[in-house]
Amino acid sequence: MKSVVNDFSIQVATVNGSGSQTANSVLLRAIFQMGVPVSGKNLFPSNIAGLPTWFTIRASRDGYLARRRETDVIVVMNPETAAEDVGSVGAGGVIVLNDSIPVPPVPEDRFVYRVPMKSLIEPITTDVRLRRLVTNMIYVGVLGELLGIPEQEVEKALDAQLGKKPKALALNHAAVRAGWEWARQNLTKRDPFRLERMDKTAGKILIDGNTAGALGAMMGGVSVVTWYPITPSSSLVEALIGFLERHRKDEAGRATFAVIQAEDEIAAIGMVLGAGWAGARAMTSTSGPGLSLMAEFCGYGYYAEIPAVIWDIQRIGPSTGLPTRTSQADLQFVYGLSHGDTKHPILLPGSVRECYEFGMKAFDLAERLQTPVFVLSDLDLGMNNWMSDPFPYPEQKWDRGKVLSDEALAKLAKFERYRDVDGDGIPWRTLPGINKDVKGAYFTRGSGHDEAARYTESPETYARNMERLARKFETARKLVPAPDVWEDERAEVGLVAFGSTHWAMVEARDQLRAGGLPTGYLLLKALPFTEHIARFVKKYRRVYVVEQNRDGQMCELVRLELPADAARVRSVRHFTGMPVDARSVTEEILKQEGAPAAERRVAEGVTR
Amino acid sequence: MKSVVNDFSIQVATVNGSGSQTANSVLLRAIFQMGVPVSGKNLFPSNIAGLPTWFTIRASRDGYLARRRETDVIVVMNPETAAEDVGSVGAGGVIVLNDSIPVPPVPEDRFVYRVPMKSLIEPITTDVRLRRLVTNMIYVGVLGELLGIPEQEVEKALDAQLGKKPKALALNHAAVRAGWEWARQNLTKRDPFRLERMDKTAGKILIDGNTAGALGAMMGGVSVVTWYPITPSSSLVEALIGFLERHRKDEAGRATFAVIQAEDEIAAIGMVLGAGWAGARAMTSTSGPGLSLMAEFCGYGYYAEIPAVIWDIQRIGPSTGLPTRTSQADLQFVYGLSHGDTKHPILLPGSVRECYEFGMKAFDLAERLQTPVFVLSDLDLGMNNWMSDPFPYPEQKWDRGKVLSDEALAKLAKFERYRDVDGDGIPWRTLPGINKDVKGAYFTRGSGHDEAARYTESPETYARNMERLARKFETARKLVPAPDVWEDERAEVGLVAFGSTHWAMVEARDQLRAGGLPTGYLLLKALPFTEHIARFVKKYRRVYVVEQNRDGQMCELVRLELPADAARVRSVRHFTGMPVDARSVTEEILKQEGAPAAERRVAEGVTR
Amino acid sequence: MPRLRAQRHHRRHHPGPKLSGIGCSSKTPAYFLGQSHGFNAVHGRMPSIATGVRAANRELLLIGISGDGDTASIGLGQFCHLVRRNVPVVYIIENNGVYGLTKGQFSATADVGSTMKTGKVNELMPIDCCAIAIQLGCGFVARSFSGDQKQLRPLLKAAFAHRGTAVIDVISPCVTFADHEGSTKSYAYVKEHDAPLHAIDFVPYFEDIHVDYEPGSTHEVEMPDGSRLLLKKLGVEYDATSREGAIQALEQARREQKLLTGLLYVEPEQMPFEEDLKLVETPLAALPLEQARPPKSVLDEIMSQYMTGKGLSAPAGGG
Amino acid sequence: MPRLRAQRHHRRHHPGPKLSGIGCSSKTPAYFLGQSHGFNAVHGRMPSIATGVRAANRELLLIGISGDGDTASIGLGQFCHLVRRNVPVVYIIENNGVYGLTKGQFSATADVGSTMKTGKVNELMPIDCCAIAIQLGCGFVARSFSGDQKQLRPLLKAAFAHRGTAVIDVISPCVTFADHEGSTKSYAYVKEHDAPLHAIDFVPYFEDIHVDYEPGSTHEVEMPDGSRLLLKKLGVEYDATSREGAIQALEQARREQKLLTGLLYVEPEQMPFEEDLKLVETPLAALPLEQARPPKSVLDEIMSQYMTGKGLSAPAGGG
Ligand SMILES: Cc1ncc(C[n+]2csc(CCOP(=O)(O)OP(=O)(O)O)c2C)c(N)n1
Ligand SMILES: Cc1ncc(C[n+]2csc(CCOP(=O)(O)OP(=O)(O)O)c2C)c(N)n1
Ligand code: SF4
Ligand code: SF4
Ligand SMILES: [Mg+2]
Ligand SMILES: [Mg+2]
Repeated sequence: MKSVVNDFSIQVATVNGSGSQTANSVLLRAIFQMGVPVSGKNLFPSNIAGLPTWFTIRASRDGYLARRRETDVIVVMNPETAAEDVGSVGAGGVIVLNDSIPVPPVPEDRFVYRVPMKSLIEPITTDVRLRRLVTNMIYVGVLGELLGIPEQEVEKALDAQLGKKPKALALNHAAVRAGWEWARQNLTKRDPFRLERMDKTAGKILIDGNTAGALGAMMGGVSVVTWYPITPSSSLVEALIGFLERHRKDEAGRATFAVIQAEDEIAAIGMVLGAGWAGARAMTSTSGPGLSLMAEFCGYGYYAEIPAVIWDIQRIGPSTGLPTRTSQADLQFVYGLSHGDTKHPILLPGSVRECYEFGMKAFDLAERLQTPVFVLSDLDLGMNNWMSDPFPYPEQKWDRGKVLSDEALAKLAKFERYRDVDGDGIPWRTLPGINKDVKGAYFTRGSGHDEAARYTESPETYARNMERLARKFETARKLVPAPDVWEDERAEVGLVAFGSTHWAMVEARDQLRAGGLPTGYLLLKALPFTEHIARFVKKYRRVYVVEQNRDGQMCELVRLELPADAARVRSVRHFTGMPVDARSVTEEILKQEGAPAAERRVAEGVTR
Repeated sequence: MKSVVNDFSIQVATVNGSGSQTANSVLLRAIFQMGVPVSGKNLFPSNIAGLPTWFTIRASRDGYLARRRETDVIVVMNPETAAEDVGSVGAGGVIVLNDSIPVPPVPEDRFVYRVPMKSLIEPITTDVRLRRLVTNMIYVGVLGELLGIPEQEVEKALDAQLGKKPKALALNHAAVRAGWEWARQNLTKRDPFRLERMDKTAGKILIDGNTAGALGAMMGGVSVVTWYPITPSSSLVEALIGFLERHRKDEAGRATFAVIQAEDEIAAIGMVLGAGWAGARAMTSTSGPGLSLMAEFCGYGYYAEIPAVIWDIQRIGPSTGLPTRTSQADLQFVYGLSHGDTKHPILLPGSVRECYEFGMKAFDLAERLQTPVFVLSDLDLGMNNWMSDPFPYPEQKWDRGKVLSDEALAKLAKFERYRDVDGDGIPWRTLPGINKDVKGAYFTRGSGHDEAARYTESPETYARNMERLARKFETARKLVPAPDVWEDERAEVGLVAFGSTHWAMVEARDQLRAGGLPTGYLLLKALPFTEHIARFVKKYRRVYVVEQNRDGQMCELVRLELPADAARVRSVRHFTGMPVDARSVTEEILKQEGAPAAERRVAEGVTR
Repeated sequence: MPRLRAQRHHRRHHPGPKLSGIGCSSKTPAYFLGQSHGFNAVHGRMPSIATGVRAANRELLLIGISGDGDTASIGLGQFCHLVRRNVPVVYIIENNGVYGLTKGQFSATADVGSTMKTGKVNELMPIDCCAIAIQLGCGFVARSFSGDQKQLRPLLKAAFAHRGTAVIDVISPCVTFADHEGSTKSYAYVKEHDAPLHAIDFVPYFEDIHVDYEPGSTHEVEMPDGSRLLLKKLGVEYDATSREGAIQALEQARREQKLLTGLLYVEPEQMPFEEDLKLVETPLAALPLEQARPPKSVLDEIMSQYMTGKGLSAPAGGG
Repeated sequence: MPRLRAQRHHRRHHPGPKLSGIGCSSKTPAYFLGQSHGFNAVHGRMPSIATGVRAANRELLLIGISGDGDTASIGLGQFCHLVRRNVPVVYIIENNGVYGLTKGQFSATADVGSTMKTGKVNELMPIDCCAIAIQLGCGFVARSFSGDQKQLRPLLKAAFAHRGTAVIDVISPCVTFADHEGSTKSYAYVKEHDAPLHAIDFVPYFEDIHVDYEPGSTHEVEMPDGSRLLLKKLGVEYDATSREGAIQALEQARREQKLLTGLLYVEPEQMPFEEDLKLVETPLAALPLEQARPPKSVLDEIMSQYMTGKGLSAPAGGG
């Protein structure tokens, strides 16, 4: 049998709250330390303890970081899902089984390793609670032996994780070793999966997008953070609190930041708008239900022209839905968030590095454009661990936008808050208390004001202001980050994606190329669209927009941006709540390419 | 000079709170009673007393009910806007002036009538407050004489209005007569504007859309109404309360309805969902800011599949904006209201009659589709007076949708709340307390449930449910009302509009035809689109979607529905907050027809 | 109000539905009463759902289950307005001082000085949902402890006999995030600071039991359906029928860091929701079309009013 | 807390900005102080705006103006949480018992039995914003009457000297919709039922005035900035520094249908918002980049943690 080296996926099936987190990250990091590109995805339930949870590790010598649809190695620790778990592994796959769990008969062509976890853990501790937690380390040892992970890498990973808790450390070490020893003595390696040292992770970091975003926010100089807990967004603010507490206090221990846990999301966005209006760099982070609650205030922010940064870590479903599953379905809702004619710039990070960068960039844009700016991440990007180059220290200063200094104010004959003096639709503003010159005082309200911020119900003035706001949004096109474009001279088919879908795209392109379908690819970084999308779409006979929602939301936006090309733009949608995988994308594109019927449907205007 | 008979507009400029409402409606009704088609529009400020307000009356022998852009006759009663008001009348126009108001010099080619209102009102009452109110009746008398309104029509209108308040009635009669007498003795008619009896209003009613919608709701059998006051939506519920109090109490005076003034719009929609879930016909009515606040619950309603009716009487601006100006800008926001993949059916009444009919229809649809259904009206349609044929009594019974009876339930082996038994995407439901058979009990949550309403996080089940919901929305296409279509065999240009824009369209089509541009016309009645739009668009070389918002929202939806035709679909937008007028539509279409540059821009994908 | 009482006696009441918001606590309804409908609403908004359900069907006996975050943070407004409307629902707050489901952040009922598992100290004044409910005119307000079933059970029974909103704030330690030292909602802390106001017995109206007790030792409260609550004196006298007394007792307990449990305030005779709405007896959800749609004559009459200008029209409003 | 007091003395405070929600009342800020910034927020959400503004700039003296609908209906949650955080803002409720701007519907402060202009009677219990504020720990709570400038003026001055949230509920008859007989917020009704607790004088800290008064006749309250409030006895003794007393007085007044006006409760020494946040002296809005962005070494250190697996990562959460 041919070995499969550094290119397979492991899935660990446990119960939520059973403490498998440490075991899984130790496994992940040990592989990473071997120099093998790796990604880890936590598929957890909406619950604190007791429901099934899975952790997926993918080792990929080619550096593919997306989810792999197929599971090669499964570790079965949860009786409730054991049957399903065992069934999820195809021919040639590996099943590592806690042998106290009864499972249905397994076909011959799978490799089953039964591990007597119960008897292995007994000698290690008498504390029943600890036993339950530490049992997980046993499969780490077993897998280490089976897959060929050097023992010292596991130990090192364990040290990094638990270094500060010597008692726990010792226990865990013992459990790993018990698994290892037992496997060495009792198991015969029969399956093909192996790990070998490479050099593809040296100098890289492993980090989740929410932590990366938090770091970006801190380096971007955030000073007011408001939030209301919600999965999967809470960890962004919790990481940020951690960073700020450590790195943003003065010698006297006083904070150069305010973090306020609001009573709900309406209050959270209100506080951000108040703070942004008064001149602080202010942000909040939320998910779908919170976003819905912020609708009224976000429209107000658009009209009153107040800088604000709002992260949306997308999840699926409505409010009682599946908060722990990933999605890209808030796109259109965010783009026009609020009643009336409203349009918001959106940043679309596709990597942890971009979470970091857009964490800073969002403030520059919000203050430059004087408007709420959204950063659309998702659960997969935000809460899972991704390999990345380390983040660079910002080269540029911040851009605080058009805030008048008192000196500049003094030179003006009069200050008019909403006058478009520069022709870019962006007026100048003053800050209460910061601008001492009373000339700068003005009254803020949504609309119904003239250039000097005076109340008016004049139809012409209203329309003029609306047109200026539209002009401002045109200015945004020039300020938002440009897409990444990978052209392929031989390609007739172009692909478009955004956000975390990127990683499946990279892999799918390789699969398609290998299957004889070279493709061009454009990775969107923001809305509104920059000029690049038009150029890209015109180049290809057919363009597929791939995204993780049911309604093909980005596809629709691309069609609207390019009406003359709309019929050539097709939609590939993935909406199961699981992160999209390359194989599904590849198959769907091949299907649509091969199916003239599908073509006809698209021509007739059916999105799906 | 040629007379202008039954075809001109009168604008009365007063101060909000000065009591001109009675005078204006008497004027309106008197003309109506003459058999002349007439429409009245109240342009009022966001304020209770003290700000400028205008009332526009249009007499149109051709039956055009839209706003006329030009003012032919102005009555100047407000010193603050007098200069502007006088300036709003072009050559040949009439200015009726309270002579105590100083105005800038008026060009010779306007007809000015100065009325000594102060000295005319003095003999009528000594009460200063009453004088202020009743002064308005003087211009009614003056206009009556000038324009040729029979005295008895004014008296009759006044009787109808104030019949129950004899003292007020007498005072007002006196004031009208004073104006009349004075005009007869002191004014020489020089201008061409005249009213003459016709027979075009016999058997017609004059009513506002909100009252009509309320009537529809009552006849539709509404039983739970919740609301939070907001202009311009409050009057719908207030009218409904009036009707229900009179016509929906039993002999013992007990109510067959519940009206609850909620603490805000989140509570209002929550109550509607609770009531709809429990089996009542429940509705709420709001405007933009309230709609924003309802976003989370509306998405929940979509996923939990609960019938609900939500009226949105559109106004412009964000929350502190211009609440008393009209708009059609909530369209896209409502269509996808809430985070995630969500889509709501929307009814689009274009007349007071449709407000009535859709007031009923909305319940049938909501219960049939088990989903929130929106009715999108606007301030112009909702709060202004429109001439109409009387509303017919409903011929059909109500459609309560797929609610299982206990007998049907008893026959089932098991009840599954979310199983698509009929293939139309609509499952069967039971009602708590109404269905006595415990087999019918189920647990309601947003998503994350299987066909039997059991909790699950299974990706496949989730996706399956999402697809069923999409299928249900396809069913909605067949249930919503079809558009009205007026074809013109000679036309190469098609027009599309919805809602209150209709009335400007009727007139603009006549203007365009007269100018050599015959057009086809499709008046949309609902979203999702029915099959008619595709057929219509394909027929014409160019299609203009005319609407009252900045961003061309319906135009975008039409383009999305028909990607292959997107480039031929153009946008005509009116967004001043004033109701759209025919002349502006006509001019914009002629401009776009004559301007190859515009064509190029559209082809390049610019919406505007 | 004897008329009301009689009415109540003769009306069938349906068990459930059970309604909730979002949180660990709000998952409770999924765990019991599988034979009745359930409704897991959005976060903090169960009160409006309950109001709508009850308006639609006055025969339903509603149980609402919420958390302290769900009620006192995001849901405070709806909670207060539910109480103000006196919507008949047994409103149970499973109060643990934290947001359990989102992993242990402080909620608005966390006490001053209470610590998070991470050691973080809360400095903000807690919101006392019972005090607020009494303040807003609630006619049945109790506090209890999830560890004290003996007290909780009769309180629950009595709550179902109440004709308006019945609030029961149940201190319910979160063993995952708030059962440590430093938490004032841990089992240990609660047990130590629990100060029961009285011992409680509930006597259902259909049990014509005569209960003997020493005069002065027990206070008897009759509920509108004829059932009775017996409040037996424990130590200091407590009059659960005095609003002023209840407010003061809570204020004093706060100062002394005591946790008063028991029936804090009861006033069975209050204008119930359905009376304010003057509803017919038939649940609105069950109205036949004939009762829900006026006859043609009514429409004709209205139409003629709008022909002659006697119909009313929309007043110009402001904002 | 003398340290806090001293700090306050040395800090420059900027007049305004004036913030409001939506309603006739919320239009007030447009009518005065043209020299300061103003902010007309969305309905019921001024408290969150105020919180954000103050977090951004601790030097700003904030005036928040709201209505009873804006505060007690849609805004009740935000109002309560503002008070709970003790955000320094002088919060004025122009309380007329109706929604003026939308033409006179009842608000949540309408009294039981009060009628609308149309004759409709309110049956729901009013929300007493002062009682709620005291309940939530507010350190400055007053009620007054728009017709009583003599009382209102010193109250306003003292409110600005307070270091946390200062709530002033000003009964402000709506002459258009609620000044009729039957309204309990009409001029006539308020004048008749007004029961002032004391006569008030405010002595600014920079005026070193010695005020003579008879012992026992006047209660003196010193505010954190050194200014003083003199509360002169009128009839019955009233101790404005007792929380319990205040709560009880309000409860009693409610029963007796009296309108207590004056300073209901004052407790000047309370943890202010900025202390809870442990903010630096510089307003956050004025932080230079050097203070707002940590140096490269910090980023490098963090990066190395995520290289070696020592960095923390996102915990799996629940809902
Ligand atoms: C609008 C909205 N915001 C945030 C959340 C996330 N969330 C779910 S439960 C919860 C807090 C629950 O706290 P509590 O009511 O005390 O319940 P517990 O879990 O402690 O029982 C939050 C913030 C949500 N579901 N919806
Ligand atoms: C979200 C939202 N809902 C409703 C409204 C409409 N609205 C404007 S002012 C107001 C009530 C104001 O009442 P109150 O605060 O008492 O102010 P008053 O006019 O009486 O001074 C309402 C309901 C709104 N602006 N926004
Ligand atoms: S112990 Fe805490 S976290 Fe666990 S279910 Fe209970 S409230 Fe939630
Ligand atoms: S009197 Fe009433 S309606 Fe008029 S401005 Fe004052 S609060 Fe508003
Ligand atoms: Mg809790
Ligand atoms: Mg008010």
